[in-house]
Amino acid sequence: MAGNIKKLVLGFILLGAIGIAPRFLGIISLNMAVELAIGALFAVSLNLLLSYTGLLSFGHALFFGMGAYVMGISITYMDGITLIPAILMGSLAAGLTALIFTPLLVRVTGTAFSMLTMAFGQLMYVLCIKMRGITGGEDGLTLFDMPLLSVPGVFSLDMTDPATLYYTVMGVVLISIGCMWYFTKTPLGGVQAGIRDNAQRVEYLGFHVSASKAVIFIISGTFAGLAGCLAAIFQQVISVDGFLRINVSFMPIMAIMIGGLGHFLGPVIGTIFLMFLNQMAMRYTDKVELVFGIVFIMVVMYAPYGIHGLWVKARIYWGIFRHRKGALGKEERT
Amino acid sequence: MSFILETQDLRHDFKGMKVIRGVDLQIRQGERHAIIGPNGAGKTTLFNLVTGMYRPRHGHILFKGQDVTKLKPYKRNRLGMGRSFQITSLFEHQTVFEHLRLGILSRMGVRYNFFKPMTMVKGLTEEVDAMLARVNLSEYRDQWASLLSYGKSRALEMTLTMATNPDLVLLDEPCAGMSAEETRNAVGLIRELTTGKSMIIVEHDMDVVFSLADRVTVLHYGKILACDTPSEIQKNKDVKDAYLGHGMKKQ
Amino acid sequence: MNPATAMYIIQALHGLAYGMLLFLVASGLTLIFGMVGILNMAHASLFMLSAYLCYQVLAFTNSFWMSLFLAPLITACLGLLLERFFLRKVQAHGLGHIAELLLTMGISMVIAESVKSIWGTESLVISIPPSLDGLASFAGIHYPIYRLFIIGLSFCILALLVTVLYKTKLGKIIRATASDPGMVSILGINTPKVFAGVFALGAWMAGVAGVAAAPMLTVFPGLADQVGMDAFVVVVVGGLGSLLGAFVVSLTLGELNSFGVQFIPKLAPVLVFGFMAIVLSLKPNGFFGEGDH
Amino acid sequence: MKVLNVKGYLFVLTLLMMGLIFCNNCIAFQPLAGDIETFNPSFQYFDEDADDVIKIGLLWPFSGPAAANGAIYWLQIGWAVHDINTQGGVMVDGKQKKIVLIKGDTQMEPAAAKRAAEKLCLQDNVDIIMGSTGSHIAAIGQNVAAKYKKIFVNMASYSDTLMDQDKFNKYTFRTCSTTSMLANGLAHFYANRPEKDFYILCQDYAYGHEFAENFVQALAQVRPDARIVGKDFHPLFVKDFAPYLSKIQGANAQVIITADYTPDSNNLTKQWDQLGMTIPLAGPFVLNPLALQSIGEPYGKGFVTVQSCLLDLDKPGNKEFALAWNTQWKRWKDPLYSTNLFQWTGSTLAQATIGTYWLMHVIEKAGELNPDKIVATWEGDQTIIFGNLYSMRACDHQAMFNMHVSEIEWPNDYYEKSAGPIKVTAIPAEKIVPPPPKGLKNCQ
Repeated sequence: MAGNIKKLVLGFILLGAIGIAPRFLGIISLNMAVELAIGALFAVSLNLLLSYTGLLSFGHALFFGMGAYVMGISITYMDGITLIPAILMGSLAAGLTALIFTPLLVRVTGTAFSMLTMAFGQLMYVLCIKMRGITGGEDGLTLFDMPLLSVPGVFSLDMTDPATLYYTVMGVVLISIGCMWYFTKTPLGGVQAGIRDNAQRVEYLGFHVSASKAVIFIISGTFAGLAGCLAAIFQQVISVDGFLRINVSFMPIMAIMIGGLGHFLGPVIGTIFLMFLNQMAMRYTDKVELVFGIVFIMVVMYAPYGIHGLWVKARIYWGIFRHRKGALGKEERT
Repeated sequence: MSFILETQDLRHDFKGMKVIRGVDLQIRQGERHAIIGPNGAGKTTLFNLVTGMYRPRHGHILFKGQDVTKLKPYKRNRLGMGRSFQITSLFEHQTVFEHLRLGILSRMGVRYNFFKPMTMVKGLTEEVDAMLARVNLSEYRDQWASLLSYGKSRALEMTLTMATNPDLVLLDEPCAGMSAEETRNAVGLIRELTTGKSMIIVEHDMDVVFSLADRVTVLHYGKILACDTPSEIQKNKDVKDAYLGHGMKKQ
Repeated sequence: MNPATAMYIIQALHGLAYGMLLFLVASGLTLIFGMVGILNMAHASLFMLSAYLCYQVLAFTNSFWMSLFLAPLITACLGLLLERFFLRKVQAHGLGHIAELLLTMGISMVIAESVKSIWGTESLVISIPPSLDGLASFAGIHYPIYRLFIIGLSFCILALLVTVLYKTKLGKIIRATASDPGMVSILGINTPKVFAGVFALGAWMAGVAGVAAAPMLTVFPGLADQVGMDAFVVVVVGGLGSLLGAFVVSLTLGELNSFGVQFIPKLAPVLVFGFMAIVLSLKPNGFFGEGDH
Repeated sequence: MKVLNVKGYLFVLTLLMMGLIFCNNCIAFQPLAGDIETFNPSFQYFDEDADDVIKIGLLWPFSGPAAANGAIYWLQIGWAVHDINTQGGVMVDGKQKKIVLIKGDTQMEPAAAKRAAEKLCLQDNVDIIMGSTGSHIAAIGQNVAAKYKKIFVNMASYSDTLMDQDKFNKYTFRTCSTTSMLANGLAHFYANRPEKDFYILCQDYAYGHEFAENFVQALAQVRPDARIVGKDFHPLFVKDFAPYLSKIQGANAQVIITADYTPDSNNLTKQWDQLGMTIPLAGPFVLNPLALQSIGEPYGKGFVTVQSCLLDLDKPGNKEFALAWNTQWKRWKDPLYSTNLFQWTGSTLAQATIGTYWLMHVIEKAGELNPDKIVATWEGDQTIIFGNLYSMRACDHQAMFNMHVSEIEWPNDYYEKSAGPIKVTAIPAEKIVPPPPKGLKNCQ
């Protein structure tokens, strides 16, 4: 119980910090926070598949990009549309894409799953370039005239204002991550964890593994699409390079690995770390990739469960250390 | 008499190697039925055919009078067929409690709900705890399954199978690798859990077989050699040949 | 000769040349996967590194044959070191392919940056060796000798590989280790050594491909990604770990590429990944894949 | 002692006064008048915190897979900045101010580009932003710059649509050519040539398609009897061009028109040679000494190249620049800059140098760094740099200048192991510059 209260207090402090941050941060830091939040949402949506269902997707950018492109296209070609329906269309389209692909994807696991998702992701990438009439090809779609995020007569927010964007994105991301966390606590979330550990056994307990996987896949895809929509609003340019390239799929995997596989908030930690690393590396050297490469190698070699794993290890060692100290103390006293 | 499970001329092969060569098995409602046979007789394959892991090349499987030959395992489970695994098949990163919770969820038919947290599903926690108490696993409630002793994890394996409340239970060598005492406990547990249910058990330990089973089927080279009460089987000459003669010749 | 027939023959040869080059890269990758279960993302980087080494050896000795001998040797040694000091340790973590993926990706990044620091970012000048320059003519068709050389070289290596794997005792050990390392290890064979050897062999083949490709393609820091993606597709579609699959799909991809350009150029960019998506949708483990690793 | 001091003081004062009077004329910088011999692109350091400087942010990929591209622009702009700084700087607000370059690393990724642009605008507080390779990156750059009222000078992105109704803003200028200018220039060159059967082979993405379309259109106007015997768009970064080339051989073309850039152009050239082809390549990037050197004699003789400037080496101004450049690059030892590529002073390697000189002229004319003043001064501005006339179209901020096309020859005086331009045709700007985009307010 005490642990729960501690967590609750910590959560409120964090929430408060996020709330008052714009008072202290400049536009650059604010935008960085926005980018971070979007990256974290994307990574958490992937983590739902990776850490909680044991499926490694190499093509999650597909949903990220789908969300962004559908939102962008609806804004570009539908006059007078406001942001809320556009975002909804974007995320639902991503979910729908997931639904379309699931019949093929649920049949496979392990490496085959990774490869198939990669194939679909790459296929979408080349298709998007090919359909330049709609998608603008490599130039992409520009959303410099960003519509307002508004419900007529109730409120209306200007997404080009950094602070407004910050609060909106933070709100959406926190709620979404909260939803996903909640999801892991529901019966389907339980089934999902079972599938990760032992799909066959779950099947023999009377659960339809493929259908459960499909639902999870669709949920994950929808949130990835939502992250894509937010990224598009933030960047105002939707391009294949920024949304569909294979690197876009790899980044959240890195974030999960670095944050800690198997932990719900691992990807959030990982995203923060990667961003920080990128900034530091860029400040001191042109060889950013070299730094990244070495960090990846170090992580895999010496901290296979990422930062969270290191933290757990540190706590164990700390416990042993305290225990010994306590024992020593007792010995001295006696 | 009504049969809960019936197979009709079941045949199966792996890459041309015939493993099951026409099996007609009949399991009566409420009986404890054992399947024995020398190594390579096709016991496990028959098991996997019945539970739906493989689809037979030929023949039919009737469960409660319904043809389930083409049904997926989860559907057979929902009809009331449960199975345990020879090699303990649990969830590595989950507690004992979470294991049984999954089983009970399935029994309650809560399968796709992602709106209600599990703590708020009515009666779920209570049922799990009751079940834990019944099989004396309460003290391990919040322990990871991968940290249990062998005997306890086998017990969990069987309990998990029973958590979905099946009418027919298929146990695949539940006592393999156990010490004498562990085996005694396991047999007790099986008796306790399968009261009033039908059961098929594959087992090498003849003591277990003859103390548990109402009837015994002997499988040899993918065919049924004999099917009778334990005492009759013990007297059966063909069975003796199959077990001993086979062994003699080899030596 | 009839120009249409000549076109078919020439395009088929183009497809064969590129397909065989691809096979050289992909076979090493699939061999390593089949043996050690590692999807080596740094494989293409070794290929690229070998092309750069070819340039360096050429600069010192001015002999293409010398570089064809030396560069793959260095690459193989590097592969050996990678296996011994990195991959083997990571495999012990038991995190599965995601850890190896991250590790090999890190290695490929380090190789790419090192190459940039040493040789710069511009493309290198590597010409076709004079002895292999020019066109060969037969029945009115003119075809570059160097491309024929690549086809021949690849077939030689394929023959060598098949002989070693299927005709020698060493091959028997290798195949046995791939299917059941535990059993083989009980029989008194040093399985880690076999793994390392196969890894080095795979790296050596990437090295040979790198040297062979250097005069034909452009050697620049993006070469790894350029060829790596295709090799990856080949291995995945052919079935992870299947040498036959890699061979068949390399040739298919090569021919698909050249005849695709000839007849359906508009679909050329979609062809490779479309092919991959379709095959994997129908056969998730690839053409010749066996189950899941 | 006292007397002497006063005298000395007076003397210094007089000198200073005289200096100030002359300054207005003598301090204005001249291209190549500075101490260019001390320039080395690998060793450029700037004091970002210094006062009274002109801060310029460079928005290019300086790390990641496209870092080579950033390095080339770092060199080009660094050249002009070094030249100007060693002359004392640029006269602004009555003072001579030195130029400081600050890198904004886009990593060729939109998100990183936006971050970098914002950092330049808000944290480094630059006066001007230059950029940016990749039209999607340039679009982000010019949008962010306009938001914070900074001048954005596009020196590297050719896409015609970058300055259209949707994307144009008054703080953005383009000093490089557009894709259509290159294509039109090449088409006009073929107006008076014997070849009339063309095969188009371009990259399958916006730039390649834009180039092909414009070329076909312009060719139809100036050469009605010309035929396009085939058209292929290949994916980016093709490994093997042989299938394309064999197809072209079968199509009886006389010229292959290609807008490809590296690495595609290099691969194309090499494999063109391997197949023993004789149909010449023509396009903006076919003159690449590295590729031409690797195919051996006669090093690409007969290819046709189109560039915005600097081809004509007999032209006064141009010649001095080429000479200075060519003595200089051989001194650089960094593998980034020491390859033969850098003997090529064609427009791809020096258009940003020219753009930088031009921008600094404009700033001197404006006399202050106020962006609105710079915009007003630059609109309609005309200047001559290295013997070529550049003018800025007021309504859509597109630079206008002549295109230069040449069939390259070997041997020549300039390149050792590569064909080079000898006889250069200048295509006048009015023939090739596209009309201003429709829908722009200023242009009606």
